[in-house]
Amino acid sequence: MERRNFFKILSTASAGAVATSCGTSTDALIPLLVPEQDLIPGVEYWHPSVCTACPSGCGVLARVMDGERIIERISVERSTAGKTEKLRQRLAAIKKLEGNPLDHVSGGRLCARGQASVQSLYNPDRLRGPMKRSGVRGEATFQPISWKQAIAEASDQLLKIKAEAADRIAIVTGPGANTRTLALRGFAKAIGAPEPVVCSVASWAAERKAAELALNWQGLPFYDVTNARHILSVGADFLGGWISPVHYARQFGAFRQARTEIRGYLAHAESRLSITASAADQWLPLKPGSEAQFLAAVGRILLDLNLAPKASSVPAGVLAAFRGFDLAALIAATGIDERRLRQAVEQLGRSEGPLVLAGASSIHTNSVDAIIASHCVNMMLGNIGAPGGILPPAKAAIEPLTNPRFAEALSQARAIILDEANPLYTAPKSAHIKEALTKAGFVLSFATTLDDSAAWADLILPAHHSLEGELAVAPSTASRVSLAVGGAFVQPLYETQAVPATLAALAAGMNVTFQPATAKEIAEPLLPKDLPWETVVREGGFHADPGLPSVPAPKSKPAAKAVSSPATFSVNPAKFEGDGPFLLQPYLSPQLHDGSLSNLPWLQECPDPASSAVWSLPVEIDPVTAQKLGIASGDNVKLESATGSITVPAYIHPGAVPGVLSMALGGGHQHFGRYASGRGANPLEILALAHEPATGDLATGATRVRLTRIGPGKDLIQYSAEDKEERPHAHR
Amino acid sequence: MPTGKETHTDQAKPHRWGMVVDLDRCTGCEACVVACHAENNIAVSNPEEAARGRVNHWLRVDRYYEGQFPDVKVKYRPVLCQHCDEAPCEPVCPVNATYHNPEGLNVQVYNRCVGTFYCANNCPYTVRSFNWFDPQWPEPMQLQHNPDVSLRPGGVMEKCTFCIQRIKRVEESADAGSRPVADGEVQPACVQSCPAEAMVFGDLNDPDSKVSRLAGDGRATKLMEELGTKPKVVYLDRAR
Amino acid sequence: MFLIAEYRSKDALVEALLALKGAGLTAEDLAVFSEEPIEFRKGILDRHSNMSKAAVAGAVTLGTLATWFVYYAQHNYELITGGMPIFSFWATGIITYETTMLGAVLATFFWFLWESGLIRRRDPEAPIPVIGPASMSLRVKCDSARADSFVETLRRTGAIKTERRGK
Amino acid sequence: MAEHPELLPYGIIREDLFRPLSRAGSKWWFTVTVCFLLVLAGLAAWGVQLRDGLGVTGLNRPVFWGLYIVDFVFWIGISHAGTLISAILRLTDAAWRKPVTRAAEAITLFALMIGGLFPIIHLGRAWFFYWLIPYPNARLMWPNFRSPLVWDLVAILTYVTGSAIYLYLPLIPDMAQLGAHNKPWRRKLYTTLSLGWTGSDREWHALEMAMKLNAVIILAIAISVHTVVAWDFSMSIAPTWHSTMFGPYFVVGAIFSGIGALIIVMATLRRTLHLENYLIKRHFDNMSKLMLTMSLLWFYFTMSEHITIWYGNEPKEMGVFGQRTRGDYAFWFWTMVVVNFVIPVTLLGIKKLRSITTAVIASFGVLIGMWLERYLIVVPTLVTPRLASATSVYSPSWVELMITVATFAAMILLYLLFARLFPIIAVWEYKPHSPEEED
Repeated sequence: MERRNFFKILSTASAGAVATSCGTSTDALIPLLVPEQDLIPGVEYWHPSVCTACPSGCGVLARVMDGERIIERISVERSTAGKTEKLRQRLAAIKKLEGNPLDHVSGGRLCARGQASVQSLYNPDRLRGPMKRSGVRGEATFQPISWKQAIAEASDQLLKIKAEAADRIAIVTGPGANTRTLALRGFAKAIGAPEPVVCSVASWAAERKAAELALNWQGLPFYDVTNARHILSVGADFLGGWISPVHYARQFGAFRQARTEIRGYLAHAESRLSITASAADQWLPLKPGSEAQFLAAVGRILLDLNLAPKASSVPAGVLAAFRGFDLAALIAATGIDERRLRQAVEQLGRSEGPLVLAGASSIHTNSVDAIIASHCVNMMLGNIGAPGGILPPAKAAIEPLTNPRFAEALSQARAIILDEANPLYTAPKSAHIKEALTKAGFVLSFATTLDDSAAWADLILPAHHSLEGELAVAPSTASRVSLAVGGAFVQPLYETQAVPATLAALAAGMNVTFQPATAKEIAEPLLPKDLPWETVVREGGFHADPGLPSVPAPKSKPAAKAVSSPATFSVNPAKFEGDGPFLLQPYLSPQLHDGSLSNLPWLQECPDPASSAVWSLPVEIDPVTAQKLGIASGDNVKLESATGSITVPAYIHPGAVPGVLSMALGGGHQHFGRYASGRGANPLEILALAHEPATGDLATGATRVRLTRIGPGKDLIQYSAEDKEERPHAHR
Repeated sequence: MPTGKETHTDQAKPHRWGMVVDLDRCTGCEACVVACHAENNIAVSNPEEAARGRVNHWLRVDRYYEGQFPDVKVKYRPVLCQHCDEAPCEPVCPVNATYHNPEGLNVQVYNRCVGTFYCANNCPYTVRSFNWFDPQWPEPMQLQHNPDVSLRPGGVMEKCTFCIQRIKRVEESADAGSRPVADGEVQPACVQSCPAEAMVFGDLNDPDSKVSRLAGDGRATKLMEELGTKPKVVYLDRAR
Repeated sequence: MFLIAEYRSKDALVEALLALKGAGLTAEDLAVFSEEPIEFRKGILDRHSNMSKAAVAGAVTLGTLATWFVYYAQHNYELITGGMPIFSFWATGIITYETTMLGAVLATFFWFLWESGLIRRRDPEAPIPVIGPASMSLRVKCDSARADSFVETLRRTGAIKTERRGK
Repeated sequence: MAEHPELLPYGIIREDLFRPLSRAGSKWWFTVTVCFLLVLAGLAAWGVQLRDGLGVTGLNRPVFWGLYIVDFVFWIGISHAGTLISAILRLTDAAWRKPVTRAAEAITLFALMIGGLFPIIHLGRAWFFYWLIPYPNARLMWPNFRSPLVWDLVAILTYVTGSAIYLYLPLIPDMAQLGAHNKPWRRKLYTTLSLGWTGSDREWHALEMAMKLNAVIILAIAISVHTVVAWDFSMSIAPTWHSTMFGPYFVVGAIFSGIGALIIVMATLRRTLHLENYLIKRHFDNMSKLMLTMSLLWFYFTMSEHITIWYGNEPKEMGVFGQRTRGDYAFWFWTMVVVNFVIPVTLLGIKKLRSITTAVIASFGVLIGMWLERYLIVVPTLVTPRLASATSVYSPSWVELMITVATFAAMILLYLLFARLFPIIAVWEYKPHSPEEED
């Protein structure tokens, strides 16, 4: 542990002891809520919490110091009674988030999004209290309402619908696994509604499904990147938009340069020059959706070259399947030069510590096939459960919700409850979310900021920001049982309420018994005997030692069985909908993620790593196509699919795969505060309604589009417009 | 009559702060960029101003493309104030707003700055940014402000300080405990945040510090060293 | 006692000046007034000037002072910038040069004001002749005893008008 | 007769030259009003900038210097018209100078006043401009004398002082004459300013002595001032700015543009004040020859500046070179070459074409060309910084343009007022003398 971190934790640990002794030194910590009178200007307190900007579950430390804000209130002074007056209020404020060094996901580090999430706490567009729709639904006109009345109205409505058709209450949420989703699940059960559905393009359902099918593992496999020597990653932008960017970037740093004699080599196959591809030593530009074919070819070549030492551990049926592939057809499907591909595979096979890491940063209709193929290849290489290989996921402290079929759920819903989900933004137009929201009898949202979907709500019961309340998050990837917890240490800014408490109040209003589980209740059964809960709170969570009874042993045998079943292993070609000449490939923005962070100015102004765009996200077009269509960077272009069209600025990306139009998510919010509303366009909007069949997840990369130039535009704002380091200085 | 005295760099304190950026680890994720904003109260502009080139970053990640598809390479390089020993920005400031502090840091004194822009023009790394307007912080964004870092009014130049406030905090606490500052104890926000641990900060005067050892690595280069600016940021090139 | 004589030609004036000087008057006693400058050959009405010496003195003084001041100021608040020495004649040279020139300009100007008599107290007795275009006036300071003979000389040399003023 | 205005009867000369002081036509009032309004508009634009911040300009990262610095260098360049030219002519005792010197010296003073404002307008916090001045203060700070900007301050202050004195000295005898017959307020002004000038030989002698000395000193100052302005650029390590040649290059450019300004002023005065008998073709002819020389010199410098960059082929410098000669600024670069070299050399080099009209046309071209030259020195370098990622573009905002326009209006306004208050040609220098006396 680094020294600074050590001091930080020391200060946290010695809290109880000094809390009474005035606490002038930096060792002082006031437990839980910091009352104003105990704030000492210039003295910092560090409190553990959890980042919820994405579901990775990074443990963080929040730096709390004194702050001041202006509040308005109705004067009670006789002379000015009834008038609003402005008052200065001194309060404990969160100044900065840093990774919690004791946390095994963040390891004391934090990504851009995590750091910026403090801006969602202090976002000027946060809702100040419960809001009731005052106009036509969707018009986004609201008026404030008291909590009491809001809860009463909401429970009335829900009770009515529950009585008629409890199974048509749709609860839509995000992919996280935390106390909030747990409460939603419990509430759904208590009122007899179906289990909440997940609305997200980053729920990693394909990765989960493939692990289950191929290895019989529940949860997301843990790739031991640190100890690998040669990684071939396929389709997973694991340093940018994948399961746990901070965790994998940490591992990547160590993989590259932490060992004295060994430098990890990374080859990356993806249909986009992502930041992982940029960091890689070699980038193999795949045709979109050909990850499965590519991995099948990799397996086949390894077998052919006798570079699969543990081929014997692979079920015979699977080996036969690999040997039976038409290699030439597979290679042709990937679009990669054969010599280059063979070279890459040989390098992998000859390495002392090879690892294949596959994922679906862009989801195709055959993504599960691809990841299963990667597991098979790893099996051949002897990587399952081995150091530098794939480690089995630990039992999740909180089970994540996995049902991605939100469109179906919404389409027949009488009542809709939205929490941490923005289906109107995340789902394509073809999913008919707007119609579902119009048709539903009652729409309830727990949004903290008025977003696209909350604009359609009848009632908004704004939730606390995750930093304002107690919280426990199960990290999305962990090889040991772990839980990150955060306490409530700052006063909520506004009249908001934690979602579990709101749900409890609603349940009470509906005369239903429901008590949301607290972090402590979740954690206690998982804790070793010698680890008291107080320590967990102080350290911001726990990470169980291996060997504890709660850690399941790797089960590769049944996995092999699953793989050997021909029904679950085949290489299907990816299907694409529509008839345009280009493939649209929306991807998770390294800054704005899936668009849920678009209202944070720091992130809006953080240049996009590909195009250097700020406050705007362009569609990335390869130079050859651009020349053919006469498109220059900054021109406005129209992307047209079978279901709709969007107008976006173009960026001529020197590394774009020809025929693929990549576009980061984050633009095109209709309602999302002053920093995001009306900015840019949302590529998800025009996606065809295609699904990954094994998971039911929306296939984000399965839409064909047409591309036409509209004309010069001003929407592309680049921080740095120059792509080349050397300016031409021809001697003429 | 002015009487203030500042010590000469030659009688420097024991520290000489420097940074190493390992480009082999750097992924270009820009966590450092946001960390820098969060730590240093850097004003955020708006789309209109951004289009005019008024985005302020004390630390940016330069990205360059090399080659043609499919052999395209991307180079990311975090560029911050290099804290040059012979900083071109310093002598040109008529009001001594930028000068060399005793620990070798190139510091910007906002209160002295009148905004001649000369320093920014003379910075070969273009790492200085200017407050074109008085910064706006819509309520309650000001709650996030780091009280250790002053807010800059419109009309003054600003730049990376190596998080001098963090250096001071550590030095004060070390002084209070009568102990030396330990290696790695001072971490600027960017270094602290970097997930790949590509950035290392420390005392270049201490031959055993991590930063000194890395600066002696065979991959070590300095940006535009040929200009004689003697930067204190060392880049470790990507291994090929 | 002052005599004032008006001339229309430079030759006549020169003749008068020579005659007066021959009669024992010095250049101090004589003054010529005109609307435009009249140049005389050397030895007719010499005016001694120290202006160039004053200019050099002013230049050296201000230049030295400024250089010393810069030296003092930079050492008074020792700020190292860009690795440059606290005081360097390279960088200060410009300021030394400019202030030297400024010293010369100012010294010349004030010396001009002084030497021309514009800011000195004038003899309240001394009359100032009214001059017109193309006319020159000669003012002679003399004892009233010798005034008559001088008036005679002035008339002889071609003064078109003579006048006695004061006692 | 017009070939030798010195032979005019002195009375007529005096009447001709004093006449403009007592009579103002409607054109004068019209121009003064328009210029005054433009100056007001410029002040308002500056007010907006002071209120809102420098963000109202088109400046950005890394183009931190823009139109204001271009204007600054331009006006300081124009200021070289006067003092320098008049000093050279005085020292060489060129008799034809006489109707030209005061017009030129006035340009110097006004251009300096205007040019000297730009560094202040350009400041991020203009209200603290006095922090550059060394004086004991509460900040306990002295300025940094190593900064070229402090050199600038000292140099420009010296130059302003010198040229004000240089303009003032020969005005004294004229004002003494004007003091005799005029309206009361004017009489008071003239008698006060003439310091009780009597016209004694002692005064004349001191005046001529002072003028000679000042001419020498002012030459030394003028050259140094524009060199220091050039060093603002060449002391930095920005590509193409860091040039040893910038000092003389700027001085030549300054004299070049100064002559252009002077020719235009002379032609205007000749026309509006009916000075056809005084500012004769010979003056324009001589000025044209001077301008022709400077045009050739300018071309020589521009050429050697660029050929060395090209031959050296240093990437960063070539980036700027490319921007100038065939990039975004190519049109302006070649326009500059045409108006600064091709047109003057053709119009003024071919004897048949040389006339007052062509001299004026060439002068306008030179003014535009020299303004462009400064723009092409300041902006292309800044938009192509050493690290390509910081590359930017620059286009001035309405505030910058308004202030620029206002400074031209201010120049005209100041000149019009000056010409109404003081004889624009030194009357006393016009003593009638025979042409043989000329050297």
